[in-house]
Amino acid sequence: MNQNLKNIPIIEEGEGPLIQPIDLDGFREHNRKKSKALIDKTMSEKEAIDKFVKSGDYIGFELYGTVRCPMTLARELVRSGKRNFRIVGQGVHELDLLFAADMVREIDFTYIGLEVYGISANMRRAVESGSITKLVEWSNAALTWRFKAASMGIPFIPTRSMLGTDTLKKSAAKVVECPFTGQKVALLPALIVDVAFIHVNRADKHGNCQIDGISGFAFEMARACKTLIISAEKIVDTKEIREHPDKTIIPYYLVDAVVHAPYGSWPGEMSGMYERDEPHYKSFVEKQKKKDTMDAYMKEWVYDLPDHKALVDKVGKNKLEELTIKEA
Amino acid sequence: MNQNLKNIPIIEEGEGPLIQPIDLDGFREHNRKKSKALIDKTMSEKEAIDKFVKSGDYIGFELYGTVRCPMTLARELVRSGKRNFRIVGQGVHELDLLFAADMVREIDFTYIGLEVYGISANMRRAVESGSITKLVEWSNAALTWRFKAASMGIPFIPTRSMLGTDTLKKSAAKVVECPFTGQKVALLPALIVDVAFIHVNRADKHGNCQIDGISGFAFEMARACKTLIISAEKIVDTKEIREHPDKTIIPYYLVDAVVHAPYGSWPGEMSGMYERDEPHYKSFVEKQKKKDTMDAYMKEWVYDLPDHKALVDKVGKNKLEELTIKEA
Amino acid sequence: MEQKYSPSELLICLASRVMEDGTTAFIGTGIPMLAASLAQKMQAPNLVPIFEFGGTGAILEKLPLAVGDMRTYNKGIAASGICDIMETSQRGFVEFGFLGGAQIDCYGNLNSTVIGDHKNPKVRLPGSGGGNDVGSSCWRTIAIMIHDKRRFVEKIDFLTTPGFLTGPGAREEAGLPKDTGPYRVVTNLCIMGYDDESKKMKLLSVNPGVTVEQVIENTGFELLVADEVANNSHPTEEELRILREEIDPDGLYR
Amino acid sequence: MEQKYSPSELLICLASRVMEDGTTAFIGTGIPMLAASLAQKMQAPNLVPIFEFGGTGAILEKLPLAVGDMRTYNKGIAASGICDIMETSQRGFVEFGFLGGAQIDCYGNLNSTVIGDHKNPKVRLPGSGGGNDVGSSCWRTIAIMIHDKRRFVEKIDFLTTPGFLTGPGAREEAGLPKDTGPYRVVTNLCIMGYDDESKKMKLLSVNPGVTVEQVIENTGFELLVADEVANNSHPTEEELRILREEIDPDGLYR
Repeated sequence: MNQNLKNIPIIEEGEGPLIQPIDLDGFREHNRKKSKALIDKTMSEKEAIDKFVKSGDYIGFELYGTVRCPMTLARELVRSGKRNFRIVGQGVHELDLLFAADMVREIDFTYIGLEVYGISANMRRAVESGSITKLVEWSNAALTWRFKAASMGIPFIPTRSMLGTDTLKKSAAKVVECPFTGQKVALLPALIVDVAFIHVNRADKHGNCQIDGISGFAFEMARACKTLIISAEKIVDTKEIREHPDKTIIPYYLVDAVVHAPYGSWPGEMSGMYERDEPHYKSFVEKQKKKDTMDAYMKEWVYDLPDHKALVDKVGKNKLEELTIKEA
Repeated sequence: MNQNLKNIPIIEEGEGPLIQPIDLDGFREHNRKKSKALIDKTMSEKEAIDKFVKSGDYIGFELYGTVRCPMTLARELVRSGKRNFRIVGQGVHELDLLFAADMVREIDFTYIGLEVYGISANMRRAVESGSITKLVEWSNAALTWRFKAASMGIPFIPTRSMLGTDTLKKSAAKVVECPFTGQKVALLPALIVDVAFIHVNRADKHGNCQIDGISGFAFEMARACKTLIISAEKIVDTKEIREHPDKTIIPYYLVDAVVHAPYGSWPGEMSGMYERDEPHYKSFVEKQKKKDTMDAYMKEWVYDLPDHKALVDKVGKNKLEELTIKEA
Repeated sequence: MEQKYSPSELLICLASRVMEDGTTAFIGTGIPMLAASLAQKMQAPNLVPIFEFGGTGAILEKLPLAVGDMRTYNKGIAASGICDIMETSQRGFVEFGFLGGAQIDCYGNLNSTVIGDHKNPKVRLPGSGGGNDVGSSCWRTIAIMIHDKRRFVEKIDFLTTPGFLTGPGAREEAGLPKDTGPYRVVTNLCIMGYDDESKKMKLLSVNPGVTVEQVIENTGFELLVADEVANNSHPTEEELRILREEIDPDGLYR
Repeated sequence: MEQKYSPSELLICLASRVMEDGTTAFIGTGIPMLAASLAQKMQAPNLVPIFEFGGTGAILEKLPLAVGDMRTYNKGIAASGICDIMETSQRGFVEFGFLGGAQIDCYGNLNSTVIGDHKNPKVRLPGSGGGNDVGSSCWRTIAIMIHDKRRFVEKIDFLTTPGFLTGPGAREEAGLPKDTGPYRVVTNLCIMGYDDESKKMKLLSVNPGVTVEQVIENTGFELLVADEVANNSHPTEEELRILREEIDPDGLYR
């Protein structure tokens, strides 16, 4: 053993709490118990939410904005009445619904907004009213690297982001001097979510998933969660998966439930399949600005619809076909 | 700022030297200067080696064993007469040739061998004779995670591998107490190689690459090197790349040279394209056991052949067609 | 013969002209998307747009509406994920990065997190998103802002995204990558850069019809002024035609 | 009516029988590949073979010759890369791992690095490869060894891959994941496990025709012996038929 051992100085510590504690050995134990058999995991949104989500869970949605959103799972979650969730605040449209339903208590926050359409009024009402009790800041990459650390089975990952800023001060990162280079780096603690929701282009009944186009942080989040609920535009035969194993981004053993959800990202878009429903989204943007109109939106588009089929019927076949991308 | 700052104890330090120093800012500066324009980078093996490799460089080959090997680049490197390389000892067939030509001086070692055919006699002769001056031990994952750290632009990455072993003692890793969990982890220093060689199924002239089947550590090594030389079974039009951007594993701006090398992995295999030349490999296995027969092999299969075309002619069209996988 | 144009169109053209051919640029939602698209069709056909959720090297034929949408990798070079993109930037591959915010100070530090106290905010803003990462690891960042005293302030309420922090040497001292930092601020009034020595914001050129005094009046901190303040030219007919006919035919940004 | 069989065939059958259906197993080159293939065709049709360079869930119709070859993801569930696989194991998803080495001690620690001194080796061995990783992060590891005193030694020359290190609690103390470690040692003479309390190797069952004394004679350290030592059965006709006709028709491992 080297005799010149020294300590690594911790130069700064973010004030933010670790909303979700890190327990790598507990995560390993959980993963060990997950079934490795090729069983049928298809079920409805309601069955998946009933079975796998409980109030107070730390939950995460992928991807971003209105792109490849597991909206049918988000709506069912709202209808379930479960609440007091801790969440990753990573800018997904799903959160607008959760805020409107007052289901969120603690947030690891990076960006919550409507992109080109501005600030999320639902988020503002939730945060400014004090109904959010813990709010910890991160950069977008930092949050994703926290998933990456969990996905690697390690307790933290270094970064050169966030240094020198209030973003770091209000995070739970720690700044240390690198024992190899002497330079300062921020250490990001691993983030293991209780339940993750990911929408994909194709899955088989066991949960083997393929995604077209950008993969966002699906790879990382799928490997950084204890329970993974997949919704998929298409359910394909496992043979199709086995023909192109290099297209599998999420292998079945990570997955707990597979929900068949055609147009599942509506009103958002799905790579290569359909475009965003811009008129609907614009009307949402207007309605979300005030609580009463947002409540009416929630009633009309979430609470009054028993399931995704009812929503598809309400949106209408013509509208959905109009959004569908025609093969070139 | 938190007032309870403490130090992170370093519990153990590997005795091994850092064969390749970590300079993240120098790496950034180098990457900034690489051309981002879509220029034609196709050239011969000889041009690529002449232009981009110098004696003493730290070099790395991907993938493993006899799978997807940039053999035409390895043979040209031997013929170039450049030497005193520092290498990643990650079990690729290319190294047998480099050892036989006495071109290696320092090794970050994880596995060098012939898999089911046993120990590499070339490696044994090099190490046991003392011609290797520095030899540092790592696990296979540890070495790849060192690439991953470099590919992320960070100075180190933690792992739970290597703990408690002599592998760690003879590495350059450091064991610390995690400031989030209190558990011990090993920190692996980033590894930035000077020149990396990767063989792919398809590339365009700019260097955009696609790989079929397993990707080994191509993603990581392509992002953890200063210079990247690609050999490709097929050169395709950039239009084909742009039609499926989600298949690009190595984007062009990482790449310095693109070499068209059909059957470039021979005598190894290429996913979906051709099988290993088992009779040739078996004869190599026999010949490598003794120095004189190995020298004769090198003369016949490397030195006496001016380029890859000569090798293809020598192997013979019939043999190569026999190895080629027929479309189902 | 100059055409009429909107303030947004001017901002887009000014931002577009800053971009150099054969470089990489981190593109955020809104004006940077139009600016990058315009640059590709003008002086920078080899501009490589990079979007944080995975799109690299798209041909920006249709205007993306979001940083993750299909247009961000339309005929692209690669479509990967956020980690790959952010790590590519952390490794030093991304030259330009666009930023925005509710407040900016003289060192180019940006606030997009909160107005008022963090715990009891007056206005909760959307947060860092990729902003902090872009500001940390891109070589040169370009802020696009509406120019007024509430936005250009002595002290920002929250330092979301690093500019030069507290001044010369502060970025390196904090551990941020060497030689990185703010490069330009493009506003509806002017273009500013930073003084090499003091790292403080400095007026470089004013927009058509804008005076130096107007810029100073609308800036809440002491603004340095270049010895010779240039005049930014109007959007050209060609720029406006491309913007209106090709990039934004629906007039979302008119 | 027992058939004749080779020592390799016996080893393959014994190793195969250890594997459980519906579990994951890290497969290395050689005997583990045949054992996994045999297990898939016998008691463990849902065995999920995992290969370190990226193959997951292959149907092992043809015998792979290397841990990266096309057969390691033949009709597989996924073909990714080494990081994904090693991280999957580090996250606790891999139940079984196969190991080998030149030396093993009573705690199941393995040497595959060097015989003699590290700096001036008598024999330089191939090195850890994925061995150390498998030994660190799989839940249960199975060593496959030729049984003799030069290999089963009091003190190994180099601790490449962790077994129980220095005994009870040592793995956890070193930071290795909780509840992991050596499970079985399968040799040409017997199958051994480990004593729950002392974590020392313990003889569980002997191969056909082998006595407990023979095992002890060929072991260089004090071997614990189970109260009741079972007898391993011969390879069955079915096992041999599958091995010879389906898995290894060329007789590479006869």
